[in-house]
Amino acid sequence: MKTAFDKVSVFLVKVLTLFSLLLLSFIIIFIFKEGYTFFKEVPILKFITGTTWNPTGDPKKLSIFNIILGTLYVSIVAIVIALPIGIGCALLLSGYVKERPRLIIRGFIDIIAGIPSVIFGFIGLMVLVKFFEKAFGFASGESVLAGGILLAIMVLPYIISTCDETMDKLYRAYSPVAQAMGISKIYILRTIVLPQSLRGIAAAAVLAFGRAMGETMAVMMVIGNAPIMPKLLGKCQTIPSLIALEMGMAEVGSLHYHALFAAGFVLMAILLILNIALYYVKRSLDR
Amino acid sequence: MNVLELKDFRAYYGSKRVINNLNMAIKKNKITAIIGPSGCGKSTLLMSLNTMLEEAEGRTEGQILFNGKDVHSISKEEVRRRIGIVFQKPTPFPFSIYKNLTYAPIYYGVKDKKRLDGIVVEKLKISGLYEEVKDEIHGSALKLSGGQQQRLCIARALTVEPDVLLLDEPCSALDVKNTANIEKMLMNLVQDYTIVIVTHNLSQAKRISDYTAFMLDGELIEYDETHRIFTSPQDNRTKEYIEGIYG
Amino acid sequence: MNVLELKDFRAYYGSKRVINNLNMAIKKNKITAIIGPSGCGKSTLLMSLNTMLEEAEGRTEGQILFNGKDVHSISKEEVRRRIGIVFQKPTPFPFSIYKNLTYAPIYYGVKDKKRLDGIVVEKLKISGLYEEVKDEIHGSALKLSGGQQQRLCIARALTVEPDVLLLDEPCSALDVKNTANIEKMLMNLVQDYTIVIVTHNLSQAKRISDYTAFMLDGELIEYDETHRIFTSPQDNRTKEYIEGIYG
Amino acid sequence: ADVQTNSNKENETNNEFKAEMTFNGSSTLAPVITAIATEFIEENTTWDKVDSSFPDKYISIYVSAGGSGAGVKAVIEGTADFGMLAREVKSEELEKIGDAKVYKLGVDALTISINPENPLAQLRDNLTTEEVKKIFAGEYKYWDELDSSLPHREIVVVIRDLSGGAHEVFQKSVMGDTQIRPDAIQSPSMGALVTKIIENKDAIGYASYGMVNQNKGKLMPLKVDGVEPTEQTIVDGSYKISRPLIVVKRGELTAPQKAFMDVVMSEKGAEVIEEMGFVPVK
Amino acid sequence: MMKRIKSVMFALWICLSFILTIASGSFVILYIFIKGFKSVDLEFLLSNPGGIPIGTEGGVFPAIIGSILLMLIAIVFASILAIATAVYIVFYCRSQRLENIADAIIQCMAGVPSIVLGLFGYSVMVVTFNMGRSLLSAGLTLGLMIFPFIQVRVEKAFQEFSRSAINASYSLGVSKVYTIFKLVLPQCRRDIVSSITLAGGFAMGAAAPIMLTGAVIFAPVPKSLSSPVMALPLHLYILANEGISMEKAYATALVLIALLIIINIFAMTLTLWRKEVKR
Ligand SMILES: Nc1ncnc2c1ncn2[C@@H]1O[C@H](COP(=O)(O)OP(=O)(O)OP(=O)(O)O)[C@@H](O)[C@H]1O
Ligand SMILES: Nc1ncnc2c1ncn2[C@@H]1O[C@H](COP(=O)(O)OP(=O)(O)OP(=O)(O)O)[C@@H](O)[C@H]1O
Ligand SMILES: [Mg+2]
Ligand SMILES: [Mg+2]
Ligand SMILES: O=P([O-])([O-])[O-]
Repeated sequence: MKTAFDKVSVFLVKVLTLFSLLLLSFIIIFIFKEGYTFFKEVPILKFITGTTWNPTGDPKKLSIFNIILGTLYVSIVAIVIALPIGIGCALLLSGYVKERPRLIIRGFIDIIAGIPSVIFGFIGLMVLVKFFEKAFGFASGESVLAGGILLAIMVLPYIISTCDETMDKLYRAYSPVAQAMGISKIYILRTIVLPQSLRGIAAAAVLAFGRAMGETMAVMMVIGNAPIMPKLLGKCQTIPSLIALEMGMAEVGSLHYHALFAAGFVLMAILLILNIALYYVKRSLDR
Repeated sequence: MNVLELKDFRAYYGSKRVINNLNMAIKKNKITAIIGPSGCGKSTLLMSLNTMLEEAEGRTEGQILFNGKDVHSISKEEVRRRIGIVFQKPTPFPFSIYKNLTYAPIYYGVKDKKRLDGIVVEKLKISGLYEEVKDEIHGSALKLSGGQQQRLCIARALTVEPDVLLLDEPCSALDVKNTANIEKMLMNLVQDYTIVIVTHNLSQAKRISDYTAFMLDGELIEYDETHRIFTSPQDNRTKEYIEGIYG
Repeated sequence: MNVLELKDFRAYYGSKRVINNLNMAIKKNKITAIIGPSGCGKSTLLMSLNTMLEEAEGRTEGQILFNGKDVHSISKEEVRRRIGIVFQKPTPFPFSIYKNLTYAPIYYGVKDKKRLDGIVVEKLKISGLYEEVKDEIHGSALKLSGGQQQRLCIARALTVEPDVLLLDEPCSALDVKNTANIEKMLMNLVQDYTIVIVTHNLSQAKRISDYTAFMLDGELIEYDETHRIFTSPQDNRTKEYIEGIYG
Repeated sequence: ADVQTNSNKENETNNEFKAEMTFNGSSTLAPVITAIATEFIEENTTWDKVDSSFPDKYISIYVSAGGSGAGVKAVIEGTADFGMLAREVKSEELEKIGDAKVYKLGVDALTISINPENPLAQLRDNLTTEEVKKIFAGEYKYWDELDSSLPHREIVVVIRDLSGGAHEVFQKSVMGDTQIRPDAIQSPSMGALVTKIIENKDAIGYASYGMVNQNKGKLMPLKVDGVEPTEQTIVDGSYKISRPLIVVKRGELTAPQKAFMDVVMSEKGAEVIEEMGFVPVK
Repeated sequence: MMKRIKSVMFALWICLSFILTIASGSFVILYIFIKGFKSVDLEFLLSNPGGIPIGTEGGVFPAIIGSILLMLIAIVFASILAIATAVYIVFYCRSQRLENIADAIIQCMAGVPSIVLGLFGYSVMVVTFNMGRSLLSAGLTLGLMIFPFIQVRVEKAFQEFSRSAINASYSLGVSKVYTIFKLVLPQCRRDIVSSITLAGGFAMGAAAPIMLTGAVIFAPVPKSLSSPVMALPLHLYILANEGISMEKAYATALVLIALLIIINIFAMTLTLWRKEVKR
């Protein structure tokens, strides 16, 4: 007994799905295509290995090696800071916090995850950058480290949620048997839960890394935006902040405009490679 | 001799009482079976005996004596080490067979490689697993069959040299052959250990246990030597249950 | 009279055949029990009968005749309406009892509040639940006990007025009392419905069924009146199974 | 090419009254236009109050900032009616716009500003073009390289990002072919640049003259080659690093646009420009 | 002994991590609350920004409304598409291959940085489709940004929905559509609503995608979909970054954070409630 309503609904669902998937594909292809146009003029190798970015000079110099490094550097600093903290926090949550308070803490962590990037940038600008200048006597507080710390706070919630999911399952599965042998929680967490959650941790790291690399506003406000070889205490530039700063002036269709898309495309490619790497890492861990 | 003794024992989840005023003594080097319909509190009772109920957010009142001492006067770890428990679902750790069996000994400070090897071989032999797995002792324990996993879990529980072994429906997920294996193993073990087994397979209780306790709705209805429970139960409810609809 | 007939029937999951060349006819207004060891294909057979196997990603070959007509010539919805099925694990919808029972009737166009109420009361009475739940008919069905939930599921299956009722181990998660309730209910229902029940409780099959089919490894070994299967099985494998290790 | 079919061309053809207009571009000029616009809207609310021949539609004037480069771009791409620039319009830009109308509202200068607490402030109030060039090019990395009596502290150079008009003006009038050191801090707006100088004792940057006036005492503008940036020197051109404040538009003004631009170009507009610290055109 | 030391170090590590997490999160929130608290009053919430340069005086009313409108457009657009896609993939898609492709596309989309989406929104919607910088362009761009977020979560909710209840429904002879509408959707409603709200908060806080597609320095409360709008995150960015008024910047940040916390708590109570019911 198929009613007209049934048929219309099924039709709508199909049409909307088709539309969504086409739209998304279109966006991805569009970014690829706009970047590709650029690579026809400037070889991709030159684009990613050259160090000078000067789109208004004559001749224009459009290479983003330093900027790619800057993007990776800031994100790596963020992960290096956030990962151990995130893992530790997730371990504590799965082993020591009961269901109800846990929901509340996770809610709080969700709230941190939801704080907009501009607010982080604002705090970074008002607190972190100034703190670096005052406390350490840096010439200027804008730095890879400032961006890294800020991003670390921003990606921490993602790391905790992802790790906690895996760790909680492991803890629930194995703690009764282990505790029944008189073994302490700490020991269970250390010898079973932590080593067995490697896959979850890897996934969390990649997810967080992706978030960090794509972050725009917060980073832009605290890294100084100088397209130079990044140093931990020096300024740098990242791809998203480059795009945000310059997309306003790059005329649609100009080389500069295509170069910005190309930069975005490079960012996506890095992410893609990371995810593929993660897939293989997970698979090899499965064996 | 009584290894475990329950006095006026009650158990709760939150404010819900699931075991009510239970008195019972468990004899050394005997197999005691606990039977009763689903939800009557068998698992709860078992978990109370080695204080694991706390971890399941439960709470107890009354006394549990272990070799005459209140279990709460002994450290939790000590109680749990000396009273092992094996659950219905086999849960080997996601390690190798070897590491499963050395996990607890290492925790308790055994470092000598030879001694560890010795423990592994001994416990595998006791559980009748040795011949079956001796070539893949360093292979993942998760690759074993359900029955082998369950025997491994029993072997693992024995690595800490407990006095008492509690088993909660250890065979309910296993087939006939594996069940027979485990029953054989338990009957061997009882020379050195005291065994308490929860089962809903009455013929199993009949086959292997020395004493049987019948519980209903959180109360101990009858507790006696197995053959008496099965041949001449004193309480009508026991009789009904044993002749019960289930064959 | 034969309500359902299987001819040269085979069932597959992917490329794995789990039922092999099965021929069998199910009699109207009788209870037919299907027994056999775990994994022999009982559930698969049952699900094939009302085309639910497709939803479990299975596939069938050969013929299934329902009142003489090939089930594939009838629409899937129609077949499923006329051949109801109840699974092992009670699955009430997470609604109130009332909504559970009106869910399907509303779909089939019953709008009248009075008629809906009538259906609810009638089916609850048939399933012997009415007295137990009449005061909380608008309370969540999830709050019922396992046995009540299972009876509710049977009642729900009856709300679409099927001809045949398939039951897959309906009592295996229930205690004695609930099992007895359901058995009583089935024996009443058989006056109006044809019932096929999968069970691993042999005494249950003996108690309530008119015919019994014994399956092994995807094949129908023996199929006959129940008392003959249990007193004088023709096939040695049937005999072994019935006398089997489990009491 | 499709891009060129901009909104006001359509406007002219279908002749419908457009109650909205959009400005985009220079972050220096944006606050000025915003101030004039809000006042204009507050005074009139609806267009019929501006001119009785107009319909009584609500006045909407939207301003967004992204730098002078963005202003030109928006006009070329037709995403804004007006582009705001704090630099000259380049000839190739004029070409791309086609029928361009340029309105000059005032003049701004880029002052070479430092933090008043910088020891340099006590030492001298003048830098030569050559020194400025060396500082911005990174030849001088520490203050004591400029003058040995200054402390050995890093010079923090703050510049505008590439889309800012200031960037191009400074490059052209001071740096010439020399590149600015690539590790200079790029601020996304003039406000951010000035804030950085106010907050960092070692910072130096080309702060807008208007901004210096808005933040009197918090910044110290230096003389360049002995010329102090004042209204006088900026207007007569003796202070070299100056730039025009411009609004560009493609094609003729529509009637409401003209009405608004009249106010911008009027005495009242000039007052706002002056209030923001810039030098209005007389 | 070693065991003890290791255990203590381990305990120290996890406790410290936990404290750092809670402390850093609380710091961000408390800092904004303390700094912004005294400047937020009814007048700030309900009046237009003013002063020269704009924002030094007055309030953020148009930005609040603008942000809420942007969020609404984004969630309406994204959730209709996302739910339909999730329904299709879970209940109708028969080919594993198609499912994998859809999955890959959505994953890929989730990885597109929001600023690149802004770039896309600008060149396609604003320029090519001539939609102008407007509420609609910006809202749709935000919608694209949160689509994967909603889709993934809703799909997970569907996938986790009891298969046996669905089969029980099918076995009553009831159609798929009826099953979805009467059984699955009502039961997943809380999950769906909570992921939509969270996504909404996400959209509301994003500045990068709207910088080019529709947000402006000043605009009154928008009168149509084609008007440009003010938005809280961008307003905050301008106030803070251009050093216009730190006091107002803190106040704006406070308003934004408060709105988001309200949204989050709403979503959280829904999930908590659901957990309760499930028991
Ligand atoms: N964690 C828990 N929280 C609340 N109530 C519980 C919990 N675990 C069990 N119960 C309740 O306590 C009672 C006894 O449960 P228990 O698991 O001990 O029964 P059982 O005899 O082992 O049953 P089965 O044979 O099904 O395993 C039951 O009514 C059950 O619903
Ligand atoms: N979805 C599935 N995919 C693949 N194989 C399956 C699937 N379901 C069942 N099987 C296999 O088909 C065979 C028959 O299974 P079925 O569930 O019909 O057995 P059964 O007789 O009902 O067993 P039980 O008594 O345990 O319920 C088994 O070997 C089982 O492993
Ligand atoms: Mg139990
Ligand atoms: Mg089955
Ligand atoms: O005023 P600008 O933003 O173009 O420097």
